[in-house]
Amino acid sequence: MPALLFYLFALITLGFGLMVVLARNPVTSALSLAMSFVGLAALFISLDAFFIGTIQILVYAGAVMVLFLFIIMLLDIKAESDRMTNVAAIVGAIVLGSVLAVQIATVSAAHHQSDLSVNDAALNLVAAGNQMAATKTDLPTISKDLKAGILPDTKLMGLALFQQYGFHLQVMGLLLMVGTVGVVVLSKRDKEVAR
Amino acid sequence: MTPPAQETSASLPTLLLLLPFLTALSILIGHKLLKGASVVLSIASAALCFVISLMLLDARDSAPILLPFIEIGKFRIALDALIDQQSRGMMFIVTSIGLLVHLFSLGYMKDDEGKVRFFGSLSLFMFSMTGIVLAGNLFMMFIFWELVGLSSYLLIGHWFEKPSAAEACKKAFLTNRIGDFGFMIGILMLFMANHGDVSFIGLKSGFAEGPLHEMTQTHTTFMMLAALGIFMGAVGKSAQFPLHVWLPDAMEGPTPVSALIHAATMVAAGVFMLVRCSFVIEASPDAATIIAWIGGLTALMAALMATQQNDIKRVLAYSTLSQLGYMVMAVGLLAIQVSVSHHEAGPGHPAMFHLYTHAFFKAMLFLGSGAIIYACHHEQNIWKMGGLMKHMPVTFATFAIGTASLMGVPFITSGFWSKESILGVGFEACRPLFWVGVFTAMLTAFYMTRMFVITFLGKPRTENAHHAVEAPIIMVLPLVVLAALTVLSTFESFNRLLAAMIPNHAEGHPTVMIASIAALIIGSGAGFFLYKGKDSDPLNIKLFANKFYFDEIYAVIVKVLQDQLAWVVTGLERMFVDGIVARLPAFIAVRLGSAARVLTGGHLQAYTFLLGAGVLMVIYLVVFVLPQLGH
Amino acid sequence: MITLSHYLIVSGLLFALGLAGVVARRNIIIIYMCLEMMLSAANLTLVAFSRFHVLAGLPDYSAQALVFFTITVAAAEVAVGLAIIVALYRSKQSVEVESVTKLQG
Amino acid sequence: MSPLEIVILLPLLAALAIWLGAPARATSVGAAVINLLIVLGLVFGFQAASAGKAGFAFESARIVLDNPAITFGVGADGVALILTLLTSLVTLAAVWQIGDDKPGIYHISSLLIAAGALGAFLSTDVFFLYAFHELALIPTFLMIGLYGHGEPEHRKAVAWKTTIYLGAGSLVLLAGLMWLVLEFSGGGKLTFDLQALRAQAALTPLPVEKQAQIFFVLLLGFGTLVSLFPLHSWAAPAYATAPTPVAMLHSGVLKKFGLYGLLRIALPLLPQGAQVAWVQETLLFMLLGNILVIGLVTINQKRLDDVLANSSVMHMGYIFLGLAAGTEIALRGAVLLMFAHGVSIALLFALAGRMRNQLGTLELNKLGGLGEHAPAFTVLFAFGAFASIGLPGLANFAGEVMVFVGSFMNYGSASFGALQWAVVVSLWGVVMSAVYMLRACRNIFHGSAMTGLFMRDPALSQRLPLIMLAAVLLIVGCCPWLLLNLLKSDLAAVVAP
Repeated sequence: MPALLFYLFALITLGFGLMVVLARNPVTSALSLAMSFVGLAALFISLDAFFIGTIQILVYAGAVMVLFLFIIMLLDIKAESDRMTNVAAIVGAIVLGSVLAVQIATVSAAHHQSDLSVNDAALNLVAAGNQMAATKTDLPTISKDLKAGILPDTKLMGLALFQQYGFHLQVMGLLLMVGTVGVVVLSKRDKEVAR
Repeated sequence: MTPPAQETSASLPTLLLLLPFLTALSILIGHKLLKGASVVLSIASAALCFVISLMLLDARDSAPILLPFIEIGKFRIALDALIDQQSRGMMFIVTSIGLLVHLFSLGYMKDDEGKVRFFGSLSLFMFSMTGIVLAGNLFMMFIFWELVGLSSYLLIGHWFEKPSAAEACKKAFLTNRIGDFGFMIGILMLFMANHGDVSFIGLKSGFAEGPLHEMTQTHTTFMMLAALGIFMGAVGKSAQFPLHVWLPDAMEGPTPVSALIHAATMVAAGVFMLVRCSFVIEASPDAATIIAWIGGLTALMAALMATQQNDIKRVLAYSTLSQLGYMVMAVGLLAIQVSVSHHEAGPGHPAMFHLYTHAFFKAMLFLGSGAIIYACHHEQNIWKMGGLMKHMPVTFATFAIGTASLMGVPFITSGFWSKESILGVGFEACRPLFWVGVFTAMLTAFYMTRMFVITFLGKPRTENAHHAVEAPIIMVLPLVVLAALTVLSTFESFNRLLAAMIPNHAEGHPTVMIASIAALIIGSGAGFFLYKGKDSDPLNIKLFANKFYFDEIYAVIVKVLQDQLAWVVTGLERMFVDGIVARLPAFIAVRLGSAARVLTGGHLQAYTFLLGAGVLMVIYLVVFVLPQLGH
Repeated sequence: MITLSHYLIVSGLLFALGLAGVVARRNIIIIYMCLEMMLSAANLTLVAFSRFHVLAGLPDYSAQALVFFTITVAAAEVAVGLAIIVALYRSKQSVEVESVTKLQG
Repeated sequence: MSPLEIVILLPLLAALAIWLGAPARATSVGAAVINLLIVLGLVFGFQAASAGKAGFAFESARIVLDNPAITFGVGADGVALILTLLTSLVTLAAVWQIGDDKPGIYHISSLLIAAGALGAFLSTDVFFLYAFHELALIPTFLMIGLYGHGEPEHRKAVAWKTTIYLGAGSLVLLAGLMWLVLEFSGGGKLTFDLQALRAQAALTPLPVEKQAQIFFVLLLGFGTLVSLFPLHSWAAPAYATAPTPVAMLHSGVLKKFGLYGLLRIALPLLPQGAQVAWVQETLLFMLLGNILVIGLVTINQKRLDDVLANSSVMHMGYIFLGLAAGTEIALRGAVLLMFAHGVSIALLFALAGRMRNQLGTLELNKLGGLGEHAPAFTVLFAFGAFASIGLPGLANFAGEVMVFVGSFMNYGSASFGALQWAVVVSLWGVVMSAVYMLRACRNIFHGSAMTGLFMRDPALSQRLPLIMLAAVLLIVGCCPWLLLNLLKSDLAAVVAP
């Protein structure tokens, strides 16, 4: 991926992220967040994580953001007024944010792989395909793609999830179900309150 | 250290000391049971004391230990007596006048509700006074010194329902306390300097050849302060300037008390103590000079005040003050004479001799005034009396003897001889004080004549005075006995027989005698002609009548230095001590608490911030600090 | 050349932005959005490390599985969170954090 | 079982019995009487029990912990015995004078305070000595807060102030004690046993400067408990507010714990600490604050309970003077003064409490003329008042004079050091105490009776415990050697070489 594109998408991600924080109108914030996630998805794709990039857009920029917008509209939330600007909170935010940024920058600059570029850590799809084909549990759909020099990202993701993290996946399903029930309970209009 | 005890002679003084104490105690505990018998008990114990003191008159000089008090290893404060000529003589005065006053009170206090309490307090006084007289060391003297203060407090405040009496007894005790403050310091200084021995014998030898001997040369200031400290005790008890204010007010007590305590015995205890400690004063000429001048000043000032008083007891009270000033002056003068001329004084002491003569005639005068007051239905203003000569002949006669003695009518009265010996010393030792003494003598003659003329001569001015009759026999008898003692004490042979008080007849300079006789004639003549036949005071000197405004000045001093200072200190204590020690830490704690409360005040943003800050801190520690530490 | 640290720095900045937003904003919905942003920043880190940790010629898919779970949990969390916000709004008629002071112990 | 353990346990058991429903008054008075009899027996048997033997009499020790060595040990020397006698006297008077209308908690808490004080005085183990004192503070706090005089807010505030002060003082004290224990416990074994600590202190004394530092910490800790200036401001409101039996027991007995601790722990273990110039001068400064500042504050008070409470604070100065002087005579004087002050202030507080009950006020301006109708009451008050101003013949005088004399033992000297000047100033304090006490007497008993205020003498049965206290004042005042003989040997070790 050309460096230019990286910078472009990084700029989109961070710029709209900044808009989220700064915007007064919640709708603006929500839409900026969606844009920020799109940029982020692009960054994921630049890292050869096509599946993750896709669900980032589908789940986040799509479903979650719609939910946000829906709630904003539902509650009819107006823009924050100026008068309640909390100086202490803003100062605290700036201090915390910048200190954290500095810390992270320092850490990542000091990381022993920090100079590693994508080229240095090149993928060797063919060798991986060969290696997989040699095993007993070979999945031909994957190894064939690999041998062809194509990265079957979704298939590999599925392999990892179902082969290695099957249990976790089911727990996740349970969690989602509990979440659904929870949302229903929470949203139920309490009779006491209604009266 | 303490003198060798002579156990053989200890029992009599111990009995003398304990008898009135046990009397007072049994009256305190058993007054409900004893009722009237407690009066009898008190009088009986006084009589027994008198008998014992007569028996002691020919006892050997000794220093027996009476009772233990505090004893730790080598250190000891005990009640040890010093029986010598001085204490024997003083004991005779105390017990004889004490007995007579007990008898007089039987009549005077006949109808009083608090009679039992009165006699109980009298017994307590007898106990305390005996203690002072017997005391062989300064600590014991201090103990009884305070106890006479207590009994004086109780007796002045006998009629405590009267606000004036209640104030007077408080004033008397507090003023004495101020004197005792100095007394204790003086005792402690001597204690320190004389290696822990403050018995009179020990101190005397200490001054003669012990550690104090050297100190009188090398540490004159220390010795002066010690002497003045001791003297301060006498200033309080003998009501010398500037602590004299309590004595006139003490006349609020019943008249027998005034006679016994505030004329003859307790107030004279200061002089007695100074005479006992004369070696301390002799060791410091500066202190002696100060003492002499304070005595002279008191004598003069009190005499001036007496000239303008209208209350019969107050005139006598100021006269007492004045005579006490005389005695104190004598102590100072003799000490000056001894320390300047370095010759040992004679066996007698002019102050003691004056104390002795004065005790009898002043007690008699007071008891006489008591009889008059009793006869005039508790009227004390001399301007409402008059012409009592006809109605109360015995009282008149005894009062005349007393007045003559006090004025010092030459040759035939005891007061003349004792005053003469004081003036004689003054003439030798300090000429200005001699003239002060002479002038005071003149004033004494003046005010006594004034009082005598107004009270006894002329016509009765009020109904009460008109209907006055002679007091009952139980009251007249003590007057007569005292008159006899007054007359007898004029004669040296009687005094020698008693071996009580040996007059100190220095070969007087002729000037002394001429001056004192002149003073008498001028004073009494002026008094007689000025007041004869008058119904009101022709003189009106506000300054004297108002006692030089001492009470007012002291009231201001007390108000400022005590009450207002106390108020200010209380405020400062609240503000600073309580403020710094209690409220400042409390304030800081509250502030810290509320600061911490903001952090946990339920504000989501604050929590978030803290969470973030905490995370950053953890990152900082884990990533940046721990590697440095080698982990 | 784009290196690992580029991604990490972008991720870090995004995370810091999110944190700052959480602290600074008072609208709970926006705070939520910022939280999502922080989650995503973490995801970016994971993906970046996944890509740069080549295992047998392939990216490390364990990391991507973790990202997958994160996104799932985040979705559930958003659903529950928004439901809470709605409930909160019903009782307080506000989505400002100042109205939530009952957290005091 | 040592008789001393019985002495400590008896009040505790009596308190328990009352809590379980035994008749309050009979139980507590009975326990107090039995206790007093036992203590009197111990006093008379003390000479025999302590003859030819160093250390404590009537000893017993029950090991509680091995390391750190904590034993429940009891034992009495003369000082402890005198204070035990004081405690049982004051306890008897305090529980006796509790009115029949008062709830049982009055008796329970009085007995608990007594037990705490007795335990503290008789323990030979620093741990229990400290713990018993803390035990006694709890009922004090509760009683002031629940049954104190005045408005509820006021008494609650006073209760808290007292507790915070005393708690803070105890904390400092604990720090000092731990320091002491750590310094003296060698070989990896901590010991809290006083005898062991004393032996160690005699064997390897600490350097002088360190002694001074530890002593100072202990002084601050103990001093707070004794209301040493400027750590005193809890005491006056506490005593003025506390219910009568608590005021009697705390000011009369429990407060002496601090002084007792200094005498028993600080002085023997740190014999030179108190004599180091900066410590002694600070102590003198503080105690003069007690005498002068609080003396003036007392003069300014307008209510009898405030006068008594402040005077109690003031008189602590004289006891501290004895400690500061440090000579054998002065220390014994201080012990005697502790006893005398305890008896006299308990007597005065009992009388003041009775007046408050009968008349409803203690404002000096509103009182007057009580002497006419209540002569016995007046005499009892006079005993207390004159004792507290140091009249010879009553117990306080002997103590005071020993303290003063003990401070002037630098024989042959012709100049005053700081100590001697302090004595001079303290002597002025004697004058001041006469001022406020006589003023109170004048306002309450003298003059004509105020309208609406009328009070008769209490019945003889009510007077008995107070007469007992007055008699003790008189007997000890006339024959101080009775008590001093108990102190024959134990303070000699305390005196700095």
